[in-house]
Amino acid sequence: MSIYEIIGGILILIGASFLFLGGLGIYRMPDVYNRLQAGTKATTLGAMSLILGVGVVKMEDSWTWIVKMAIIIIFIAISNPISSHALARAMYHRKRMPYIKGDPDKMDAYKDAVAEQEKAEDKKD
Amino acid sequence: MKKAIVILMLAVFGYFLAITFLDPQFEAERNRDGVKKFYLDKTVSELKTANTVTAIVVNFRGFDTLGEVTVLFLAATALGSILFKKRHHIGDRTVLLPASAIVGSGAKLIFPAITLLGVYVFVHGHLTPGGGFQGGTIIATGFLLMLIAYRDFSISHNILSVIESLAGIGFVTFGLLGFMNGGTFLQNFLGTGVLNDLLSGGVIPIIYILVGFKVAAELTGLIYTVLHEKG
Amino acid sequence: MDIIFYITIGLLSLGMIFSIIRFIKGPTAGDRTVALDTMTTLMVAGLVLLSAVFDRFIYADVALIYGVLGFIGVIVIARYLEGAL
Amino acid sequence: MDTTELIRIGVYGTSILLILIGLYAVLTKRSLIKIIIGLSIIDGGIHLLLIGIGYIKDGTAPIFSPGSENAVARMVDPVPQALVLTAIVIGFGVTAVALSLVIRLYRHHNTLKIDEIKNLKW
Amino acid sequence: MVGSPVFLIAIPLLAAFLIPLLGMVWKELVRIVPGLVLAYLTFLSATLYIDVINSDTIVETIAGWRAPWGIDLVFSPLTGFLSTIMTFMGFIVWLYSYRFKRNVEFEAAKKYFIFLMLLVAASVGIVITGDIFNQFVFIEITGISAYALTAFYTGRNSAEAAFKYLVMGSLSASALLIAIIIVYAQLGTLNMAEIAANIDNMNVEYRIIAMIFFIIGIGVEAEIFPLNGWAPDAYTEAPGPVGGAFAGIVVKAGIYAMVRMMFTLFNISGPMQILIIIGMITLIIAETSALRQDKLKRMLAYSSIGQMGLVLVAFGMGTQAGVFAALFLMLNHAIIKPMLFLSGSYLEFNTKNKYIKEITGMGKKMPVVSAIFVLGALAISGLPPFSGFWSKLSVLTAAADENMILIITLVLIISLVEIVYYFRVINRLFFFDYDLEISVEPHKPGWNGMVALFVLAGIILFIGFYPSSVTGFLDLAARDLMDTHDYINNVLQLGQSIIQ
Amino acid sequence: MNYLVFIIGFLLLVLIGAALYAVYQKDLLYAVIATGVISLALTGLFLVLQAPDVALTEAAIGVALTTIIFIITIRNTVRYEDEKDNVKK
Repeated sequence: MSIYEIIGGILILIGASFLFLGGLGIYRMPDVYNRLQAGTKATTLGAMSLILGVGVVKMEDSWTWIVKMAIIIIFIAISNPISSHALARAMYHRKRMPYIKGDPDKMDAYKDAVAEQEKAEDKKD
Repeated sequence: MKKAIVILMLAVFGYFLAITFLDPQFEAERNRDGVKKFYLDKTVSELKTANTVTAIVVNFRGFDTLGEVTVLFLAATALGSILFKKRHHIGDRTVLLPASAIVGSGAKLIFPAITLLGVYVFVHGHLTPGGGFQGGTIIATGFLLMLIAYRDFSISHNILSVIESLAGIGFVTFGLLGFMNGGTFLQNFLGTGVLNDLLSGGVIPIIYILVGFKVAAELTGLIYTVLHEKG
Repeated sequence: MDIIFYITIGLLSLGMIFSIIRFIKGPTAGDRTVALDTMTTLMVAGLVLLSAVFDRFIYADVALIYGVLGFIGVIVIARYLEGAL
Repeated sequence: MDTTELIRIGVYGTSILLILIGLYAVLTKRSLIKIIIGLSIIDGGIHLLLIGIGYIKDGTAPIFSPGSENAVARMVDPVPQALVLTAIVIGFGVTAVALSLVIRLYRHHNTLKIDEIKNLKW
Repeated sequence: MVGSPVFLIAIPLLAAFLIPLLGMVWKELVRIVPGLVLAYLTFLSATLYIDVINSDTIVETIAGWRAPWGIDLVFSPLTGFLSTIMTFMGFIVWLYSYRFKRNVEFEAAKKYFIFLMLLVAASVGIVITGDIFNQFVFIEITGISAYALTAFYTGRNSAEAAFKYLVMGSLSASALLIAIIIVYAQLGTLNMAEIAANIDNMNVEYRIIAMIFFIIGIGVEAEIFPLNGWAPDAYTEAPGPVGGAFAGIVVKAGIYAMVRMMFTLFNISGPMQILIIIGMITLIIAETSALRQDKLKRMLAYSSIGQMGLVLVAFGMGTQAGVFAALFLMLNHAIIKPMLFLSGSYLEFNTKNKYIKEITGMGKKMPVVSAIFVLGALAISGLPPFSGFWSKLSVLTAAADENMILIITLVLIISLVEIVYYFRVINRLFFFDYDLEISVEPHKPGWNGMVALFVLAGIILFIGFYPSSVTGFLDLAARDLMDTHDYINNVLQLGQSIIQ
Repeated sequence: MNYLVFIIGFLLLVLIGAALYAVYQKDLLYAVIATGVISLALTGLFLVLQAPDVALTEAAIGVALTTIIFIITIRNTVRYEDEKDNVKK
């Protein structure tokens, strides 16, 4: 096992765990803003790390891999924040209220409120 | 009642499909080679095109591609015809609120990159996956991004239709040139170069580039038409 | 090296499953779009990983294009939800 | 049952299921957009079926990039791929025309329900 | 040789791409160029056809790869015959709609003529191609131009008809694609001649399933029974000349594709009975529906479907005489039905709801057009001495040769039904009292429309009086269709390979 | 058992699930997003089945363009399958 494979492997594993955490966060977080945090920030880092790792692993054979991986990373670095921003802004303009931390009872109230709001909002479309 | 009939029909249909495709016989009796081997050999030895799929799409079955380009052309024209209104004015899109500065500058930043990517995809169509259709689609999607981000971004329909026409004429002309030079339509009449060079494959990259321009213009026009349609 | 690929594929699949659950559960359009966005990023990573697994450099093009176009799709949905398309 | 067999049955079975699901949507759904979604699901199923036909054990893509010139025996069938390429583009053209027809029907009838658009007998 | 069969496809496509540019130079060009192209195609097709009859089938390869590998175009006595009729009818339809009232606007005219030209070109493509996937592509081109033409007028319910057509069309295209997949998976080729040569290597079970999917796939274009629901609506809602183009051009291509598939591709004992059964069901249902229609174009549409059923029955006899009769019917139908549509379109031009009762008394206001309509009606119901009589007679003789009493009775009854519903219209035209309430002002036909109608009427009368002038061609075409072996030889063995 | 079977199986399940969801969802917007998910799974499948050309086409046309055109159509018409959920503008 060469040094490239070790470094690359570690990067890939880090990336994979961040991507997994992003997916988990999407599932676990209480409201849409929090989900956005998990779903875009964590996965952006994860994807970048994983892709870099793949490039590093393949660097042993040729340099073309790392160049293309760098291009993909740059694209992800530009595009993911923009899309998450656009989504957050869309949610904000739809007057989706964020969930305020508190005791579990409020969670249900929040869910009800969101459902109510969603019903009212969607009618307008 | 109606659903029961439909499900019965689907069951019959699915049964036919299943006894065809899921039968081990289907795999055992088939003629694996057919035309495949010939294509793989000739692509390397004569056309010098790295991507066999491109060679098939543009050269061996180039007539299909001509038809395919025509389908897109027709679809774009049909869209214009179907959504045609008596007083034909391309009004303002009713953009209720402009896109934020982040989306705007991001679009500005990424738009040239997307265009470049599209150009890369169709220029390298004979070497890597992709080609005219994919590259054209990518460029058109880039234009869509600009249209969404900027409310006053507009594309001249005339320029699009000129590009589209010229590219289409170029495609057919190359086919006819093949007819004049080699005796059959769409025949390759240029030197084929060395495998995996950018300048290899004879007319294949040229035709794919023309297809790329044509598809990009068509799809951009199509998106533009639909986007400015207010129901 | 293979073991790393296995673990990674497993983690990516799990992440994908969670996004899909979120996609199905909703409850609002925004949540679903976030799930789609996450799925797009996961898929880009997965495609890159697959190109490494198959050891074909040219497959990475698919990931690149998928990333770019998926992002535009998400922006279109976001603008629609904003009511500004 | 070896791996290739498993992949083959899975891919074919799923494609058939997709075709059936799409057909079900086209035949029973009452919303015009749902019908078009059904059509595109059918298209997806058929494309998958076509790619599945070309797949072979341990195959690799039919692209002679540097380093894989000698893999001819392992290359999958390029013809179905070319056909699918054509079919995808054609399918997109049809979908675009269909959606423009939907927009026009909505303009006239102010509804997407097929039951209410019946100036002609369906 | 004046050109090659490939020009039949390439030139219209070139012109279609060129027309938007020409429109910027001079607006009238968008109307003239398609006509020139269609005239050229007619000329080219006719010249090639004469060549083919005198010498041998032309097999044109594309991209320098001969038959099993590349796509090839087969211009044989049969396909040449059909493509000549189609291009000629395309030209006539162009002539008729050259100054059609609603087409005067530039943008609309541009699109209309592009669609029309591509409709003709793609239908010719369906006929002359020798590759099943290429045929699929041409079917899709035909389909999309047909959807666009159906939805051409924004004022009517045309979008609804077009949507219906589109859903059926794309479902059937999917079925066609599945059939192509089965065939390709089993035989590893897409070339028709190669398939026909190797069809015995294919399991009979898969052959039958592939054939069923093929029939579903082509059935929409060919208007066979369960798949023709789109036809009456599309014919009614489309512009008048387009109805004629559908009946005269598109359906012919569909029927051709079907019989080529049945006769050449799938060599199963029994497909002919399938054709007869499908044809009879189509015939009976369509003709009885035509009897109940109260709109002129709808009635014509059902009549057209019925005629196609009759054509299938004749093909299904599977004998030389039967095929001959079927081709004769196709020729007659290709000329008469567009004529009925074109003249009928003038008759009902100013009516509000296009009902038959609204054209009462038109015989006195528009005597020439009405006379041409009556000529067409008499000819298509098979009354002597018009051309339709000879084709029905040949069907009857072909059936008599095979002792098919059922078919003979059916054809006679159907002819009676046709006479009944056409006389209903003729009665309205000439013998009903002029009623101020429902009667409308006539539309003054342009010179171009009248020329088109007179040419068609002349052909009908000519064939009616000298049927022997076409029987030679039909005989050759029928022999060409029957001889599978010859087709395979022609396509696959070009002699020397032209691969470098 | 190798990883290919796992990946293909997973993507096939996603495919069927998304197709069923797209058919049964009443909200057309979600159904359209589900077709985007179908395209996503198809892209992955095409790549695994060694058809990068097709995967690229599906990514370009299926994921982006088709979804976008569907959404624009929904923008121009209505969002819900059931009429009663749509409030007239």
